[in-house]
Amino acid sequence: MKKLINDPTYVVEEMLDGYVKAHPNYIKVLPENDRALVTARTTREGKVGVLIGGGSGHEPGFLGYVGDGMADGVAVGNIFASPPPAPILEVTKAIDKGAGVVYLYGNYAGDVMNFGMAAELAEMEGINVEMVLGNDDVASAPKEEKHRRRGIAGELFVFKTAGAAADLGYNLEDVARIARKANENTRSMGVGLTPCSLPQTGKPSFELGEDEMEIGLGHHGEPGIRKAKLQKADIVADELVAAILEDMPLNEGEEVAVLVNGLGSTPRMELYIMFRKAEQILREKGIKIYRSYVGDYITSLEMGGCSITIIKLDGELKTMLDYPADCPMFVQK
Amino acid sequence: MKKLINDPTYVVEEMLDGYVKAHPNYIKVLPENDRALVTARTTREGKVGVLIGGGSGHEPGFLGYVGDGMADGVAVGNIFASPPPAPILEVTKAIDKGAGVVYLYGNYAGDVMNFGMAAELAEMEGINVEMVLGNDDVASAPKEEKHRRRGIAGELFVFKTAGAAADLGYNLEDVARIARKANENTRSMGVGLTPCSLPQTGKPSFELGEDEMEIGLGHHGEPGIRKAKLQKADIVADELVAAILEDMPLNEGEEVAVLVNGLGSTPRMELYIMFRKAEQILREKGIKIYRSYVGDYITSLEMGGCSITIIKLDGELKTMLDYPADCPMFVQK
Amino acid sequence: MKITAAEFIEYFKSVAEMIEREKDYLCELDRKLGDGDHGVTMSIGWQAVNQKLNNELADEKDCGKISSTIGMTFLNAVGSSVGPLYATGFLRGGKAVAQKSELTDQDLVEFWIAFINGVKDRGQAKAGDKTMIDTLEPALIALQDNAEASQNFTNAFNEAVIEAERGMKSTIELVSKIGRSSRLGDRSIGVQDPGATSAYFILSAFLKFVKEL
Amino acid sequence: MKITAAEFIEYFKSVAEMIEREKDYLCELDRKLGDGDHGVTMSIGWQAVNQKLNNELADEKDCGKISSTIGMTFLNAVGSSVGPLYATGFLRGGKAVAQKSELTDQDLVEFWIAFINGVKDRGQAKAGDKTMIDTLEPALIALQDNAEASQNFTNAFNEAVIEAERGMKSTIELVSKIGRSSRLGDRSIGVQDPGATSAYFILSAFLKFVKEL
Ligand SMILES: Nc1ncnc2c1ncn2[C@@H]1O[C@H](COP(=O)(O)OP(=O)(O)O)[C@@H](O)[C@H]1O
Ligand SMILES: Nc1ncnc2c1ncn2[C@@H]1O[C@H](COP(=O)(O)OP(=O)(O)O)[C@@H](O)[C@H]1O
Ligand SMILES: [Mg+2]
Ligand SMILES: [Mg+2]
Ligand SMILES: [Mg+2]
Ligand SMILES: [Mg+2]
Repeated sequence: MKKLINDPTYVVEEMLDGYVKAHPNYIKVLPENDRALVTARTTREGKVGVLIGGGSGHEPGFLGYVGDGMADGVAVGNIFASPPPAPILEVTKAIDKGAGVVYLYGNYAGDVMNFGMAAELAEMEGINVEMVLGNDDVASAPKEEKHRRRGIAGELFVFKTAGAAADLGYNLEDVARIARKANENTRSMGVGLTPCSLPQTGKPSFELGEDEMEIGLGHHGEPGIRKAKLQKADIVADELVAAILEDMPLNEGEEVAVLVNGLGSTPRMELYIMFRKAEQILREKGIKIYRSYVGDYITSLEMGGCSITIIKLDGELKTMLDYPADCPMFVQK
Repeated sequence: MKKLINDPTYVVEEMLDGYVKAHPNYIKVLPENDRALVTARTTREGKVGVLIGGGSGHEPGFLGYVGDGMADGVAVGNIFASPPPAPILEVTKAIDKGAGVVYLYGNYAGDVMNFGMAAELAEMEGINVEMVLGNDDVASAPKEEKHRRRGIAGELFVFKTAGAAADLGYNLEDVARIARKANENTRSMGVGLTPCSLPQTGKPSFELGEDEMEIGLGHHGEPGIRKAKLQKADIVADELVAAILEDMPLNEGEEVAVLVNGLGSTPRMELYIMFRKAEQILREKGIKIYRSYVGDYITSLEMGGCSITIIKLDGELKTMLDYPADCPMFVQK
Repeated sequence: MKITAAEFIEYFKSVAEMIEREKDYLCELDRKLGDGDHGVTMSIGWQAVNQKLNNELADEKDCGKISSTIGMTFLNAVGSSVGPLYATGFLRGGKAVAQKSELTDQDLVEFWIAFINGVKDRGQAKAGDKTMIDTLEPALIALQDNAEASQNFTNAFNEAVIEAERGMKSTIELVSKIGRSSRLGDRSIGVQDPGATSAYFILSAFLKFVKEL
Repeated sequence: MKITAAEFIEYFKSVAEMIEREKDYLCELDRKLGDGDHGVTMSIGWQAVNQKLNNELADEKDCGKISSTIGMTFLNAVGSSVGPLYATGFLRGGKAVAQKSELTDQDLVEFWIAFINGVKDRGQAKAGDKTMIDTLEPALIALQDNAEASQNFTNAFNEAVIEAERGMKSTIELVSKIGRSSRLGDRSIGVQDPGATSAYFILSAFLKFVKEL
């Protein structure tokens, strides 16, 4: 596949270089580690630090979400690979303002090990760390094994709510509690239409027939639960929403936020057509959409397809979702 | 090409339906015409109305830019086709607050005719209309025939500056003057890597070899100035920036804003790699980047590739660029 | 010859059919020169027109009203470049045959002359610019020249369509000077202009229609 | 047998070479089961290691230091799942041969046992889960069993590699229980685990290396 890059070996370095040069009053690289980026703004003493991270290739996830009301720092891995403990630790030290740091990341073997190691090292340096793993993807394990599910686009809601809580002055325990509550009330499911390819291999991440889709696809191109003939958007949206609602039943009158997330090469037009159906289903059930997000929030390079995420809201989560944010790739008034 | 749609005939209708349902406190459809959308917020009496519009398929352009500090309304055409006069006229009537309306659109034969007809009709109804055509694409005609150039991603700067001026209470003449100044100081050039396809035909909008790129491609897939072997990002960025600077020479110490705009399926990673080189070239020439925008701002469905836009700034344009904006697809603090 | 309003309507339906058949071909031409949507645009427009013909216009007796309604319907359905061009053509054509429930040879000549002049006025393109004008302008001249000479509309229109075809084909070798494709420069040579092609379909469908009456 | 620090370094360089050759194959396996990057990740990691071996470690005499530096270099270059796993392996292996400039048969046995136990501790996977442990665990057992019996490291390691290969191949028929591919369920059957495969390359490269000494 064609890419506008230089040497595949240095894509992450060059992206980071461009990124910090494009947004110098938002973000900077720590001198200690070139994969450790923190907000360029001064954060309050006593504020809980919010650390996010994961593999590259998911932009705006994760580096795009460092800024006011969101994360204070990000550890950046290679494409689709967890960052090692070193940049996580450096970010931790830089953003700890005496109140501890919460790590927000997706439930992947690599991330669990690397963030876990970093947390141990941080604790050894006297920094309190709480870890909250996103595992919103209903397609990735049955309900009884929810702890094995991977985190996909729903992590946005975890970042958003925890970021707001930290900015509002909540303590570490409460920021972590809110992040966990957000995660526990969030479900996602995706569909893949076309693969992406790693710059280093140029090979498609999966194979699908010209008329096929992959239901439940992971956002690194991991196979989903089944291949099927590509259906009309309404039918696909129906299947995704049904799987979510089966996993997390919602009652009439309950309020949610909906995220239709593009995986990279799916036009907004198609995302809004998907949203349209999701809204219709929820409306018919008497469920109220409190806020909507439609766009590319956590991508997989140039993968085609999307995911639908629903988060069930209470008053506290609504406050956190409404809170303003100002990041290079995400601004909310 | 695979698309998450229902019936190709109704993609625009369904997108609009999803769009207004996703963002009801931002935007609404006028009862008079289902392709006429205006801000859901009340605008001040005496404020100049800012009307944008053009074909669909460029999302976030153009409907994504209706909101505080940007446009008050948008007329939505079929995919890659100018809207007819009727929705333009309805939007004009709805957003005129007694101070007239400025039409901002790209320099395409269809838009010129349709917006022109609408303006005539509006004037007949006693509404003052000013028209400002975007024609930033240096690849689309030589310097001597600048009036024939088409408008591409640089239109964002025209919307942004005119939207701010209108919000700041400038009169019609001044809003139009600022929009024209923005356009006159803006140059863009694009490169295409992979085609998009219209939902109705499913056929690729152009053909390119597996190792080819199209330099100077238009953002509807119109052929550019030449096909060439795909080069490294640095070389491509160099060519685009060189063409811009040849057309609009910049002196050491001058200030600009830079926009690296993805055409639809180009990952942010690649856009930032392109930005990185553009920044380097400008820095070496002593030109200061005052603001940067990197992302999908005006797309061509799922086309692969990007464009680089540079706008030369003075104090007034800086004020307008810095002014906050709050739209469904574009928020700036 | 005389054409009734009902027949006039039938003709326009035959255009809608023809465009539907040629949609892909028109897109194919536009992909090479422009943004690839010409067939889609024409189809959307003529399908909307067809809809109107089968409903609101089904029993319309005023040929002028039929033509002007077609113009506005087409315009509102497509916008685009061709919307204003054809809308202006049909509005002017409609004015030329206002309130007539039957069209004589003379009316038909006036209809088509007004139609073509309307398109020309709106687009300001000249023959040789590689647009639909390269089809329409020769047809206009032939029609004007032959209408009086031959005293027979069908013969005159036959000449017009022969000239239109020649004009359409001439666009293959032309460098585009106007519209989207004009930015192509020499790369526009070798492809027939899509708008010139669909304009030819509209004229030739009328010839076929009158011959079969 | 005795292996000098310089020879130890040569071995690791040979792993880097081997991984570079097998990179595409490893990605191919991971595309079917996971996210398709295993070859790339191993390559990035081992290229970084190779760099270290050629520079900072070029004259290093402490085999323990060599191994632990490799572990940290690999980890910092890749993160990922394999980063912590192999880093822990090499750190533990390094501890087992700390400050030794030459490695005896006994040292080598201890090195590999500590290495494999380190990986196991970090990942908590069990044989049968369809991971690199399916390669490493049988090798560990064979090495422990044969090291004393045969009194000859090469023979014992030969047995270990035979068992490792058997273990690697057994992953073809396994349903994945851990890591990215575990969400595939039965769809994971039929493909050899990429991590099990690269782990086999690391062991077999060592066998080749000691045989050629
Ligand atoms: N000013 C003009 N006068 C006459 N015809 C024109 C003019 N501009 C464009 N055209 C015609 O329009 C055709 C393109 O139509 P279409 O593809 O539907 O519109 P768009 O260019 O807006 O996509 C061209 O092939 C050309 O024949
Ligand atoms: N807990 C674990 N213990 C041992 N090996 C594991 C574990 N988790 C994953 N692996 C191994 O890691 C391999 C995948 O490595 P790699 O593709 O580099 O990482 P990632 O899954 O992060 O993309 C799997 O094939 C498996 O052998
Ligand atoms: Mg990975
Ligand atoms: Mg068009
Ligand atoms: Mg066209
Ligand atoms: Mg992998």
